[in-house]
Amino acid sequence: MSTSAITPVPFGRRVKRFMADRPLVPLIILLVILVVILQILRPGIVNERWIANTIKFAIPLAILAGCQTMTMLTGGIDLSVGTVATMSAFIMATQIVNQDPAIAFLLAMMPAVLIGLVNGIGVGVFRVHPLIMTLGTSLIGTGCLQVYQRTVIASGAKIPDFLAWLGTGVTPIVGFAFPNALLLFVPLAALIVFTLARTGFGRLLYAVGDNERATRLSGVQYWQVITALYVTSSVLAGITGLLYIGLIKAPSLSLAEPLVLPSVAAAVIGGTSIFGGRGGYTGTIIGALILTVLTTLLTILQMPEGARRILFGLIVLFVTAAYLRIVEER
Amino acid sequence: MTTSPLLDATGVAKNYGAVAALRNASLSVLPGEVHALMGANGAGKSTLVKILTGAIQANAGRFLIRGEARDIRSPAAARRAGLLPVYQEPSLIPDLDVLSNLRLTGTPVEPFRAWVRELGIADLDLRDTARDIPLAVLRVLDLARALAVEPDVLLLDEMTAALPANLAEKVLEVVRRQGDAGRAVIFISHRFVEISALCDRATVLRDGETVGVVDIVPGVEEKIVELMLGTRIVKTHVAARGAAEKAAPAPARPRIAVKNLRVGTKLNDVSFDLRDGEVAGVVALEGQGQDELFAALAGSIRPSGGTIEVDGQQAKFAHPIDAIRAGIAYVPGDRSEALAMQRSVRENIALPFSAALRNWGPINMRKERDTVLGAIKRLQIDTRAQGEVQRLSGGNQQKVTIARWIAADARTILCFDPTRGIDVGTKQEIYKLLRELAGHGKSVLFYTSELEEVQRVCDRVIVIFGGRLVDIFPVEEADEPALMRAAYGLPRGAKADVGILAAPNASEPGATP
Amino acid sequence: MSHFLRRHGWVVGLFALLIVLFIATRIIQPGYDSGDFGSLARAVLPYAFAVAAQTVVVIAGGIDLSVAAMMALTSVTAASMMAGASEEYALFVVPFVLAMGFVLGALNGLLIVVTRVPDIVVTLAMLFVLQGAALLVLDAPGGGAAEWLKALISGTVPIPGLPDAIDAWLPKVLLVLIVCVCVIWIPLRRSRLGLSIYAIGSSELAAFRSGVPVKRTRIIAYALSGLFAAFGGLALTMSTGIGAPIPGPYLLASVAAVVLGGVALGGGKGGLLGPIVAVFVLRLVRTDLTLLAIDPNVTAIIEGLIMVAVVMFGAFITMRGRQ
Amino acid sequence: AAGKYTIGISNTVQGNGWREEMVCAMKAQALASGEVAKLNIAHRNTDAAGQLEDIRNLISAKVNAIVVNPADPAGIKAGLEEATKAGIVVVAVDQAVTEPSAYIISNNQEEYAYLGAKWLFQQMGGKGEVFYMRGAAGASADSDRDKGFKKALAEFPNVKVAQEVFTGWQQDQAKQQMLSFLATGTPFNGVWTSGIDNVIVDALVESQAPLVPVVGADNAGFVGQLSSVKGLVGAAVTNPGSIGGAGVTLALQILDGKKPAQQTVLVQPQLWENATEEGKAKLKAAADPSLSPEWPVSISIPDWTTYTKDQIVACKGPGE
Ligand SMILES: Nc1ncnc2c1ncn2[C@@H]1O[C@H](COP(=O)(O)OP(=O)(O)OP(=O)(O)O)[C@@H](O)[C@H]1O
Ligand SMILES: Nc1ncnc2c1ncn2[C@@H]1O[C@H](COP(=O)(O)OP(=O)(O)OP(=O)(O)O)[C@@H](O)[C@H]1O
Ligand SMILES: [Mg+2]
Ligand SMILES: [Mg+2]
Repeated sequence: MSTSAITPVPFGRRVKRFMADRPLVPLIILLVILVVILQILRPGIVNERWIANTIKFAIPLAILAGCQTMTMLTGGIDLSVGTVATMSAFIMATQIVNQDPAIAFLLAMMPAVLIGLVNGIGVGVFRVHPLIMTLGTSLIGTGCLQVYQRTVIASGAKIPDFLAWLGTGVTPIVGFAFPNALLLFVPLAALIVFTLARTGFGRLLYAVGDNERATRLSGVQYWQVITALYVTSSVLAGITGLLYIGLIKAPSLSLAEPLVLPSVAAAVIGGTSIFGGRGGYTGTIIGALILTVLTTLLTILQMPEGARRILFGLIVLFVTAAYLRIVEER
Repeated sequence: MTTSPLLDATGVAKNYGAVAALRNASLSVLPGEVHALMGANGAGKSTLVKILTGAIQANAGRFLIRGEARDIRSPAAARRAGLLPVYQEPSLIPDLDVLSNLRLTGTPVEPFRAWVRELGIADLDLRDTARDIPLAVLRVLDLARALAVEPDVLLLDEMTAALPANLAEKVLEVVRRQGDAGRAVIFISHRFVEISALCDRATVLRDGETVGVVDIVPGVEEKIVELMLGTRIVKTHVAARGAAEKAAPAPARPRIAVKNLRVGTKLNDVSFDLRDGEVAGVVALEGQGQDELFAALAGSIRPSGGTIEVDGQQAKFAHPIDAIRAGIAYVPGDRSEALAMQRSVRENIALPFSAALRNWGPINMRKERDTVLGAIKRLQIDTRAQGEVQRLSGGNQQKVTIARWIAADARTILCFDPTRGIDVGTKQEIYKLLRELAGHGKSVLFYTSELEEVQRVCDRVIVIFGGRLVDIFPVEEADEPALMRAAYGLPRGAKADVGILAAPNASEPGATP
Repeated sequence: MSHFLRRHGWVVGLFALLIVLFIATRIIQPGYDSGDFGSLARAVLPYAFAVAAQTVVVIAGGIDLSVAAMMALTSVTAASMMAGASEEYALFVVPFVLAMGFVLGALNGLLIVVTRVPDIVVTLAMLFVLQGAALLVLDAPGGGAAEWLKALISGTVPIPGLPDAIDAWLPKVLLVLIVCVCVIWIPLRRSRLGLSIYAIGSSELAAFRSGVPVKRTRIIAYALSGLFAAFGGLALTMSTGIGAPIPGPYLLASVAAVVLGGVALGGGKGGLLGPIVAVFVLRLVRTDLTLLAIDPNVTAIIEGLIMVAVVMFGAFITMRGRQ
Repeated sequence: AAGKYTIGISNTVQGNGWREEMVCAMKAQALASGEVAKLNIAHRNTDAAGQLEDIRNLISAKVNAIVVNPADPAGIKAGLEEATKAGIVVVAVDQAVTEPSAYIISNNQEEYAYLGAKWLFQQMGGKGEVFYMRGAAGASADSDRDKGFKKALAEFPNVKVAQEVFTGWQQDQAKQQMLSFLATGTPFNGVWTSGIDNVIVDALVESQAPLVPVVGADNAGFVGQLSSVKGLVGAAVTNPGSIGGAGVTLALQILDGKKPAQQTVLVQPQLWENATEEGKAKLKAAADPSLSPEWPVSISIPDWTTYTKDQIVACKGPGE
């Protein structure tokens, strides 16, 4: 069986195998190619300001895609993240008007924890399919938010300065404008990557997604893992909401909804299996960057809206398929 | 022999990435013969069967069916060519009832019914959903479904491995008659008794290569084992218990005391003790309640009556975690039930460490590696395919499921048929390991479908029939006929004819036409 | 009998729920009569086709996120072809649009089989593609529909010999639904192809080993889904007389009704009757909430609660059954 | 006085500031009129087929009048016809419907776009490049506005469209599109938005881009910016959500036997700009920082609505 090492391997195969062992490489190459295309179409567009903007918009998407990555590892999905983020953002913006910031923050995170808990119990204890469970809670959440909106019409809304600073601000370091959102994102991403790779909880996510019965026989209590997972996912979504309201600066009742499907797409492009047990967060981050750059690219191409959507769909499909091909080589 | 082969495969090769499952395998089967395909775990037997029946494609190889070159591209094509398999795993569609399963494969119903009856299952409702049917019965249905279309070549991959003795015996009878009727059977089994009772010739595989074709004559076993294992040393008598071990004084109170245990209608009023430092064997025919007994002790299901005492304390298990906390670990017979197949060997072995809420934090990687490596070494797991457990062979997968509990240092291990479908070499290792565990003061409850193993490994035998405890006796009194009689619910001492397995050497090898 | 109940218990329960809801409706609004039932049936039509489309692929072990977009595309295609055209021309448009749905559905399946990308991702990508295509066909709601098509779903079926009072409870639209669904579903259910669809949903490996052409079956399942979605698109055009390029809420509704209808999301289990009854239940709940003049925002909460509660209840029942 | 009528309301866009104000205006007006016993509101996100369902449910509920913001002018014809047959008064607000028996009271969308675009092109000196930020592709209000925009464009041959995008009437998408556009460095002299306006000003300010003239709607946030952001020249075109209240008034008038002369009543938009002192004064009067930034500030329509600001903000109908 060791003979394969002796026979010379053709160069093409070697490249493929190299990429298969480092699945991030092809993703990064794709990202670079997209940026180059952008630069060719609009010379000069790739400048400091553009990079900062792209990062700013990719971060909320990347965090939500992190929620999808973690839930997808267990074979689930969290479609309530859009609603949760919107709720946190809206509650923050309306409560800050006449509340202490700390209390407003706690109030804003409350629905996140609650929805996460309900999702977790529904999926973990009652074994409701995550797709249905999270769709249901997002419907309920949206309804509650609308009822809540009635009660605050009179008092108006305000974006806390701190969130605006975090969402839109940049800090020049050695001549380059770093978006402040990175202050939040870098530690968060590091934490997620570490959790998945080096903690018991991360191990359990992979194992539960792979074979739930086996984990049960090993003493794992499924409902605990799932509940902790969906609460984590919801809390992350809530934090994203706060960041996003700082970026958009306009509270609306559907603020983060448009991010939901792209967040699933980003996780999938990043190589996480929707069936569970396989994937990681680094790929997801690059997936989010790819989608953000792609959106810019399609905006710049002067095409009818219909053609743009067709192109978006085809590219997502093509990228996922190509990536699967490369990684399967292993 | 002048007859031309019914099926002739030569130079078959199959690679899974860097792993060569088959390198240069060949197989030639004559009409009317029952042909054994033998080899250690991972030798490539299942792979060859899958290739011959179109379930996977070979990378190389030449296939002749009745002298004609054929390319078998799909299971449907194999079926048309008269090749029908019964795979190692059941292949009825779980959510369809039996009747629909028959319609799906175009199997005639009446012959199927007749075969099912012949194979010893009297009360099958064709409208039962496959998912609700016990594993052993499913295997028999798979066989009956294959028989019903009267294939030219029947390929049985460890058909008898998951079967209780009564069903296995029926299967063997039927298979032998197939040979007599001029059809061919390719028969995979790790049980020499069956091979010598049934087969005419054997093809032996080692590391994906055919290393010999032998006629089955009395005394050929040694030769086959030699071929199978190459230079590996076998048949060291590990199982014999040392005298010192035996002399150890019995502890004051049992490790586990089961009293009047009842589970639904399947298990009734069962009481026995399990002591530290002993291996207790459970002997039962298929479906006599042993599954429920193990599941209840492992905390997988809740008993409906009776008590389980651990170290003198009454225990209530609501979840496997409770049993694990009490030091009781369960190794299921079905490996796919115990392993996260896409994860690494290391993660699978370390899985119980992360289970408890307080161990969800950062992992001490060095400590984990040392523990895992220790267990791997102790069980001599072949970890060339480290990355994903699903790439290990069946035997090595089984070792991983046991290694997990060695690493976690469980005090009591419940082993449910751990040697199912495992080659002789590995089996020996497992026997040795169980004895060693007992030697270190651990206790083992051991169910096996092979009676011979009971004598080799156990100190005491617990016999269950119809959900009730029949007898408990020391291993010294447990010769095979005695066990067999007890397993059929007959009182000790009574005489009864229990079929060919009781006296395997009495039957002649099937005659070639 | 117990066999029947065990297998169809869920559907029977749903029927019972539907009857309870009808009684509740009569109590809330004593004037609720046959005409109102006709309205209900007309509201059900596009949902029923959407849910049929979803059911076929879910049984085959997949999911189709492009159902609503497919309905939008087929609807605008039909509407833009029929705009200003003669009544007879519609006779050609209808089969054309159905064929289009079938082919595009098959394309969904083909992409899943060829690219080996998970179905949920392929159909998500196709959702964007089909939406885009719909916008290229009509960039704003518009087009038209033949009068005979619109008439097909209004009024009742006069059955000779039956008193008018009973006739009135047989809206034409219900007949259209039953005919369209039965013509496809019943022969399918009885054929080997139908069995194969259940088989690949239940266990792909076992199906393959049983000689089922897995890939071909999957493609056909998606093609049938496309066909039902095209019926749904036509239903939209029939009831509104126009085509709208922005997809309606049929995707979520179809998934919810599939689950309520007792079809396991894992595949291999369930039938078409359950989900269609579930659609009636969900629509009737909506009607009742409107009749009760409940705050619209509370309505959203109640709909979500029903969905979650019923599914949890179902899960609870199965858990109890297993023990 | 306890009212005597039950009025049904059907709306198909939920969670959008403008539509929320419209529904609140309907409730407030129903309450203020004193003639309405009960409102029956079907207010959710759906399409023409869903609205047909809602309308039919309202018919089943035996309401006296239905006030509807149509998802599509032609798509709900069958339902409206059935309603009229059942003796129910039908009033369409905001957009027209093709059903001849229905009354229509609406903002003039074509005029809305024409007015704002014309002012913008004049501000640009009749030449240059405009960034054209439309609404949702496929929505009928969007295509009506497109007509008005194109009409104005035809009058200024030297004005070119630098880029045309669909914001989907979504704040975040619009902001990202603006930022991407700014990053390309394409020169432009004005921005026309279909009502997603305050985030655009934010984007311009944040990226320190030159503040070109911006046209938006009379949303509270944008109106505030027109007075507070230094150097910003812009105009808000009114597109009152309170048209909903006017619809209720019209329905009540018809129920009381006072039919209007025509089937269609158009409410003409106004333009408030901050380029002249006169305009600034108007803006100041209109500005209302207490409102949600997405709500239009023109919360009432003279002659048509009688409720107070507190009533519309409270958003309570009769019996609540
Ligand atoms: N899908 C797969 N991917 C990678 N390797 C595989 C795969 N299937 C089998 N193998 C490898 O091919 C070899 C032969 O496996 P096979 O299952 O044919 O063995 P076997 O002789 O049937 O063993 P056993 O007696 O344990 O059933 C093993 O080394 C196994 O690890
Ligand atoms: N991460 C790990 N890596 C390797 N071995 C481990 C790990 N965690 C536990 N073990 C070993 O598994 C056995 C039982 O583990 P168990 O989880 O019961 O211990 P524990 O409760 O974590 O102990 P403590 O909390 O005191 O460290 C012990 O022998 C322990 O050393
Ligand atoms: Mg095998
Ligand atoms: Mg094997």
